Amino acid sequence: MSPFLALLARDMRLAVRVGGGALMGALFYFIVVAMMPFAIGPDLNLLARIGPAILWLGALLASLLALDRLFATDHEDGSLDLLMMGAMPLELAVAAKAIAHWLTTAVPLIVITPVLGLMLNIDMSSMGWVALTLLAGTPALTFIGLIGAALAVALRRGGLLLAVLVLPLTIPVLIFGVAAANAALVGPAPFGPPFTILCALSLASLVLGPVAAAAALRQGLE
Amino acid sequence: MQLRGGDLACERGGRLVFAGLNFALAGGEALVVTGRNGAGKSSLLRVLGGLLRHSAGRIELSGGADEATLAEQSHYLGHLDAVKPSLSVSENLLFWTTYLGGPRGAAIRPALDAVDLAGLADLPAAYLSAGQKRRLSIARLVAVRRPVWLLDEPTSALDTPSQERLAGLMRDHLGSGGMIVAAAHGPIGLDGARELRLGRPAEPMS
Amino acid sequence: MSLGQHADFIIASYAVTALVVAALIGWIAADYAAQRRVLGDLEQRGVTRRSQRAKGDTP
Amino acid sequence: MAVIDLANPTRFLTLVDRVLPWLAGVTALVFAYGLYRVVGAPDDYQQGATVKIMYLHVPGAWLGMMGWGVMTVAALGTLVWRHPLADVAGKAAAPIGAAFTFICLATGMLWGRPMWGTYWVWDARLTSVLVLFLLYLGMLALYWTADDPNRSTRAAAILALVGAVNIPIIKFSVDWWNTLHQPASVVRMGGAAIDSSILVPLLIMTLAFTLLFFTLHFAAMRNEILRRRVRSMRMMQARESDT
Repeated sequence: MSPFLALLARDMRLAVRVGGGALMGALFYFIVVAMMPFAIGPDLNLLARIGPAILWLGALLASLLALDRLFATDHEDGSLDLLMMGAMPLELAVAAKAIAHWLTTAVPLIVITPVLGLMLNIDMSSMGWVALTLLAGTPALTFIGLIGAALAVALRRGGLLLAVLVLPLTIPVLIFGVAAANAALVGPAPFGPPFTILCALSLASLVLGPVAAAAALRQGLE
Repeated sequence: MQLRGGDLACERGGRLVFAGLNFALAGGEALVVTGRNGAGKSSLLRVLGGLLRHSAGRIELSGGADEATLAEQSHYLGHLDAVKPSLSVSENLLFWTTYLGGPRGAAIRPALDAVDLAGLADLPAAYLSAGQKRRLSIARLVAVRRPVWLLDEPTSALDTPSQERLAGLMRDHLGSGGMIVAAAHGPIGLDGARELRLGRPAEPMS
Repeated sequence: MSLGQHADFIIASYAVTALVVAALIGWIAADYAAQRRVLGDLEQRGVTRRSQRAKGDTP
Repeated sequence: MAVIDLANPTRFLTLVDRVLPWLAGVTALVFAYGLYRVVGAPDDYQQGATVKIMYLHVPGAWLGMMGWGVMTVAALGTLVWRHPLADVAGKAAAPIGAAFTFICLATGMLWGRPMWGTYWVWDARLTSVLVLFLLYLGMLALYWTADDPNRSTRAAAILALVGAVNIPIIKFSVDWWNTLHQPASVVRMGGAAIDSSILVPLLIMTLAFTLLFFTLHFAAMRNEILRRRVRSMRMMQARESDT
């Protein structure tokens, strides 16, 4: 097994073992979305209209808050030092951790989206499209959040700092994600253009995120 | 194979930790770094391991694998054990062996035997005592062959038999041409090791 | 028995319930087997609990 | 005294080993009879055959609430009487209660589609069950993230008590919130008095599900005791290897 796959497998295993954070993101997402109608009111027509926005905001918050501990645990037990001394570039190690995090946090979140869609009265037949926008957009959230997680470790601060640093950077993802989801649900704008831009954002952050995060971790060496 | 540090200086948070440090180490030799608390023993090891930048001077490793950096040819044993409690003893070791580029599974068993943890291979690491975690961390040095060992107070948390076993491992490593740089307060069981004494830097930063 | 025009929903309800109950039973049975296996393994290695050594039966 | 005997986990294990097959057998028999009565039960004049979903939905709701009740009693047992089996009982009840709450929600949605024309309506009763489900998920998350059972039991016991105090407040708030927004056209479930031809099968099914709950709860408690035994033996193993 290559070092990349070994790290990916280790992080996924840690996430699903006792004490790991897998499903916690999906749980947070479920609760946030289920809370919205209490604030907005149970008007099904209104919920259907703003449903994609609620789902996307929930996914955004869940993705970012779950990232808080991504490097912190490895930093606290000394693993991060050893991760830096491998023959594999740190950028790849960081990417492996991010992919493992995406697979254990974002994928369950996408899987439960159709159920939440029912509760928000979103049309069943277009639910698949909304889930597809999340599938295309959440990698961007994870990889942008990665930078914040690395900065938080470098600065030795966690928690809300991560969200404050990263949330503004995710605005484009939110704009095009909700636009694509709305286009799929109600139209009249075509689904293609916003969805393509969403995919482009994900691909760009897939490259940019690990590079910036690795740089932040190296800067934080002390 | 030779490791040489010339005129090394290190600065942390605006404070000069050490400066003007010179040493040279050949294969089969050990260097014991001593000095009082805060003299920069740990910092020196982290500088050598590429985990901390040095503010001046140079570090050269000659005669090793050409394309690999010093960090990639070093084992670092710090104060923290890098052991994940929810993974079993062998899973922990297997991960670091694979990640640090060691041979496949075959090296796991002998390495655990070397630190006397073979009987606990399937136990989740959460159950290990501090000394056992330390030994699991040491097993990594045995499982993956790297020429330079950077050991930061390696005997801490170890009982006397384990300290003797570690001394044996270090002698084997030196015998096969490896190098050891160890920070220590007391004797670590290596005869004929050279000593590098860290004192207060000559003059404060202006 | 006729289930009327909404037969699908009735069948789906019973199917979901059966599935959840089966999953619960399966999980508990698998958990039991796993714990028994680990316990047997540990006993084979000669690991004892304090209580067994003290000849009492309070763990 | 019987209570003191049961306080001993080893004796409790022997008891479970002896009782569990009988309990499982009785549960299966009551289920068979209950399902037979359900098949024979008449349709509702208003809801037609979909009333058959009620035989799952109502027991689900009941056991979801009873599960939290079991956890509350267990929490008192942990915090007040320090009964050694109490936290085992509380931990074992959480996933089972959550599963029955899920059954209530899922069947409610499948019932709602033909009745309301949509799978989900923010109806006061369904919404309260949803909140209960969220509380259960929080409880499971608490057990899941704490690797040390000694620390998680007290935290879980406190959460169970806080939940028990809060559930009536939540129920009241949700009712109030719902009447504030109540759309006029929603057909409400249940309502009028139920005919005995429907009520009797419902009671039998509720009994069957309750027996199922206790069968599963006993088995899960046994697993939990074994898990703790494994834990203490592993600690011994780690300690003994050094001597």
